[in-house]
Amino acid sequence: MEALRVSPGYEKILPQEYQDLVADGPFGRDLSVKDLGTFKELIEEHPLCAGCGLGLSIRLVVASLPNPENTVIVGTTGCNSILMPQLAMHNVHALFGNQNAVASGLRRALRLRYPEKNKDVVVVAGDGGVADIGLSPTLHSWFRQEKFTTIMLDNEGYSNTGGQESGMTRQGMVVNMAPLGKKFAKMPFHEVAKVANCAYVATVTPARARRLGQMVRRAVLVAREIGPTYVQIFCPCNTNYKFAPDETLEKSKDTEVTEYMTPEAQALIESIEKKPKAEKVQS
Amino acid sequence: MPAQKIVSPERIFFEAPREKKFLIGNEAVGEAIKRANVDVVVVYPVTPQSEAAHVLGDLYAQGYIKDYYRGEDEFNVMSAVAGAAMGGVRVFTATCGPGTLRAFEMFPCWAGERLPIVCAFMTRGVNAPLTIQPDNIEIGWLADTGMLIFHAEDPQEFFDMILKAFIVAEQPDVHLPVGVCVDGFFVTHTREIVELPPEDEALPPYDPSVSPVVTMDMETVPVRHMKDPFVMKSNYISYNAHASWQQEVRAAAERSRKYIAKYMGNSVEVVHPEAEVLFMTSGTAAAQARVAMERLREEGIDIGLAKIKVIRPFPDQEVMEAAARARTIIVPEHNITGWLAREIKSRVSDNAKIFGGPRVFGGMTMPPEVIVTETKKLLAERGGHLGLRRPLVAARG
Amino acid sequence: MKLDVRMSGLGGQGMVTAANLLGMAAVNDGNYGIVIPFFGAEKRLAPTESYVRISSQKVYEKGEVGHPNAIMVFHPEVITKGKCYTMPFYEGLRPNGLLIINSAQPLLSPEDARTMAKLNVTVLYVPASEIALEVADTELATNMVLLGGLVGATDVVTLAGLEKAIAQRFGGAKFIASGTTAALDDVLKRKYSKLQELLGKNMTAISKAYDLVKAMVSEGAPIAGRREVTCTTQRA
Amino acid sequence: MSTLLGYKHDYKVRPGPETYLSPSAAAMGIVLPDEKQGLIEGSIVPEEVAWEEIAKKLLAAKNPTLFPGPLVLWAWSESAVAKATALLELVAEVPGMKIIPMPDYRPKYPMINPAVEINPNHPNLTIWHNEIDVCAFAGVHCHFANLALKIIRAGTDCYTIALCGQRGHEDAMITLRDVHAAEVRELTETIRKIKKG
Repeated sequence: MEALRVSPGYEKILPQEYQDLVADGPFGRDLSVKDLGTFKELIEEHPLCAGCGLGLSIRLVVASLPNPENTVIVGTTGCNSILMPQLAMHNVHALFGNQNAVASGLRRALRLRYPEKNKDVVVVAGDGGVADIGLSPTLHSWFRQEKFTTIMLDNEGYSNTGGQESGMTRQGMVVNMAPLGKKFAKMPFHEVAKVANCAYVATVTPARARRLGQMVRRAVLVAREIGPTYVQIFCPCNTNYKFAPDETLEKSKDTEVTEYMTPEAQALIESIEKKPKAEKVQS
Repeated sequence: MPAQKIVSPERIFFEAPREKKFLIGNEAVGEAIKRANVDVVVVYPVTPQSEAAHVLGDLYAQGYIKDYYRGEDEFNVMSAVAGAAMGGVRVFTATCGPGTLRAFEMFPCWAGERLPIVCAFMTRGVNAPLTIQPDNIEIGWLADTGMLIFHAEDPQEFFDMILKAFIVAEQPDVHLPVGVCVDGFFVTHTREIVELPPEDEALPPYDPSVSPVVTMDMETVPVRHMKDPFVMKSNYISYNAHASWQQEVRAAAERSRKYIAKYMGNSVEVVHPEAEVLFMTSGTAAAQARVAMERLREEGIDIGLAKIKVIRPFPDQEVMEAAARARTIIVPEHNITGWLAREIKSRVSDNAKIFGGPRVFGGMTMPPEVIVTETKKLLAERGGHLGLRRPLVAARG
Repeated sequence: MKLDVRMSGLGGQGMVTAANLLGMAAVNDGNYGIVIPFFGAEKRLAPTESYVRISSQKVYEKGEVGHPNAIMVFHPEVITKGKCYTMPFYEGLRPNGLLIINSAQPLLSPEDARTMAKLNVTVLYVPASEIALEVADTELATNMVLLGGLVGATDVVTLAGLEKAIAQRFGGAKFIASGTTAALDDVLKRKYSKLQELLGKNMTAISKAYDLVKAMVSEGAPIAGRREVTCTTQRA
Repeated sequence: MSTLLGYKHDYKVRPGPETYLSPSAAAMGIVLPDEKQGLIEGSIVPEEVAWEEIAKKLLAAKNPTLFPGPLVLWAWSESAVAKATALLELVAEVPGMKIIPMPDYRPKYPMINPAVEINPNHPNLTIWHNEIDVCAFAGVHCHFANLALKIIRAGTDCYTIALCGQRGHEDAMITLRDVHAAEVRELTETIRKIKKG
């Protein structure tokens, strides 16, 4: 990877963390969740709350990308965006809610400039960003069949602004701005994704780390070849839902792990996964 | 599409032979983009910009534009072209009025992200009540977004400014978005002679490698990069970083002056600079004021015209110089807020001599007769203490 | 030379197309033209106007023509039912100007006729829709007939310039028209199997009215100043 | 744009600490040099004059430091490597000159180690910590170089030099433009000459 080769004579001048990234980073190595602990990760330090399920989820997502050296992340406002500056990949924060529109333009630009490379674009955004304020661009990017993956970090509310109700909050929950309990049901967003013609839709939790990794990888590969894909990761907010940091994983099990794919996506996944790893195309 | 050869901007702007066509402003947009080597266009239809949006689609079908789609709304259109620009390609879009307002959050974002996006604004009034008619109130709002803002008088100038906007925008020391504005309908739907360079010649492509910021492609160093990083930790250092960032965006606009002068000439066009009364205006109000000026001069009134072509960066020096010679300055405008009069008054120290008006808006035409009448009324009132060199023909009985 | 024209009619009658042709003809003649359509969301059969300014000097003025030298009325209801954007339809008409009306017989009210007389305006009735049906087999050519009448009365453009404009407008080159105009273009193009036929019919319609009006002008006498002139076809 | 209430003309780009929030030099009327020119404290000079002044400043410094940015730290192109190599030759020619890298532009969390790196959002921390009196920027994307140069001028007394590959930086006290490997070597040659006297 040319962008991470040190100019001769500058190797020792670089701070240790960059030397580590060069020597032990994941670029071009086809690593996954099971390899965590054996390489320099693309996200380590971050300023999120102790026990944050969202921080853990992003760590797992980034470790699962099939092609991190050619992947650009698009985020949006929310807790995740506080973490993103620490990410050792190109990542975009434009505004709140416009991530799928930004990703549409970015994906098309990268395809024009690098037609020979598999430049992946992956949206990583919170539930408010994806399903509330960003609903229109999310759905329209799916209807337009934009070839990128949307990952929702579903912590069931607006955590960054202080724990308000979102469309993904469960009915009856008493949170800020839902003082009498949320009055309508949690949005069935993974069902919406299917209706909006996503080629691959999964719901998962960081408590199932390897399954999460497999789903993210599948979603990115299907998006590259076929069409939009969606992964919804349930990662409740211990700060706003007031449980202890060490309870996050237990609480995040409170969701169903589901996987849906179109026959075309299924055929693609099968064809990729039956190949031995060494044969996988790396750019 | 004909095979196009890449030529220098100077060749297209100044040297190539030009052929006369009879075009509406919206067609002139297409003719500019045809020669602009644009990669991606995302656009949403809105009267009076829609024909331009159609033409852009046709250019995509013909191969002049590499990728194109109809966005879901203006906020997301402006977001999509931002994404494409971050990916290192040349983009173009257009909107107006309600679309401008719906998209507004993105304009300071473009400037802060240092994206050299060119956007045409075919200005129109805003609701309520509903209007689709010409009114350029939105230019005043756009002026403080950090974008460069040009204001064209007719389809010819619209064509030239759009092409030149790309080259000014993409200078490494500028690298800012440019809004090329016209008064909707009066330019977009008015058919006039437009002189065009050959259609088989195009501008050089955008080169993202000289960008002053990082292109988001995982090819540009450093790979450890967020566009744009949060500088919002609660401490003085973060605030200072944000403040400095804003200053740098404005500094980039200052640097554009050199390139605007090089490619567009003076930012203020002055006719009869020695005149003691001056119309100082922009856009189609300048066209109407030209006609009014001729009629008033026929009646013996010593009046000239200063047309301001560039609203950002505001041509302070040129405006001050033009204003210094005049004893009365009249600023006709196509909006109710009088943003141009405000700009001029804030630059000229003896600004009691500046009169904002006449103003029309909401779709109303500004007939030269109205400018003539209002000018005569004003001069008749002021005549006594103006020290005019000769008596004015007063309209008031 | 300078002529400001206002065309009033009902949406779909081709006021904007006529205005474009007139402006293009002026440019073809080496003069300057500026064409302004009526800016509205109005649809077919709604009152519509278009405007043309022609001059031997560059034209700067934008916006609707408030003080025309010539008004062309495409539909009798513009006058009889007040289906007009400008009220009354002759508002702003300059003294010694020209008023061309698509009608076989006079239809100005006595009051309007007196106003026109006071302004020394020539009122010219041309049965444009009838002529269009007769020579082009479609009322869609009404605008061409009225253009022919205007040119016959004023010589503001040449017939050669106009013929070239028609070829430019309908000859297959890309021309940006509103959705409704484009739809009517398609109707016209379907009507004639060959483009040449469409161009020919349009030109015939123009020439017919041009000749009629010219014939009304006695040798050497200017038409301006005549009060009311009714042009009739032989059939009428 | 500025917290300074002075007139625009006669503004000089000089070492600070300048004020609470420094103006950008461009806002104060300073314009960038044209080809073959440099800028010294806001005034346009032939580039040879700027080379000589840079050489003198570096040689007279107690603690001269090069701040190489991502565009030279990383071997992303042949010209990047060439400029990076030439910069090392320049550093070798200036007695006591150090190199502190700017590997990227993100605000550092949770804290920066100012001994080993510099960051455009808070470059003053590295200047203060290392008591740098003269610094030279090279290979930093122009937007971030300008941020850093202005913040340094606002809050430190460090003398700033920009060896820019593009159009230069009016927020530096001395700037060159179009600086690639060959131009760095010209500068190094000037340093050698001045050392010889």
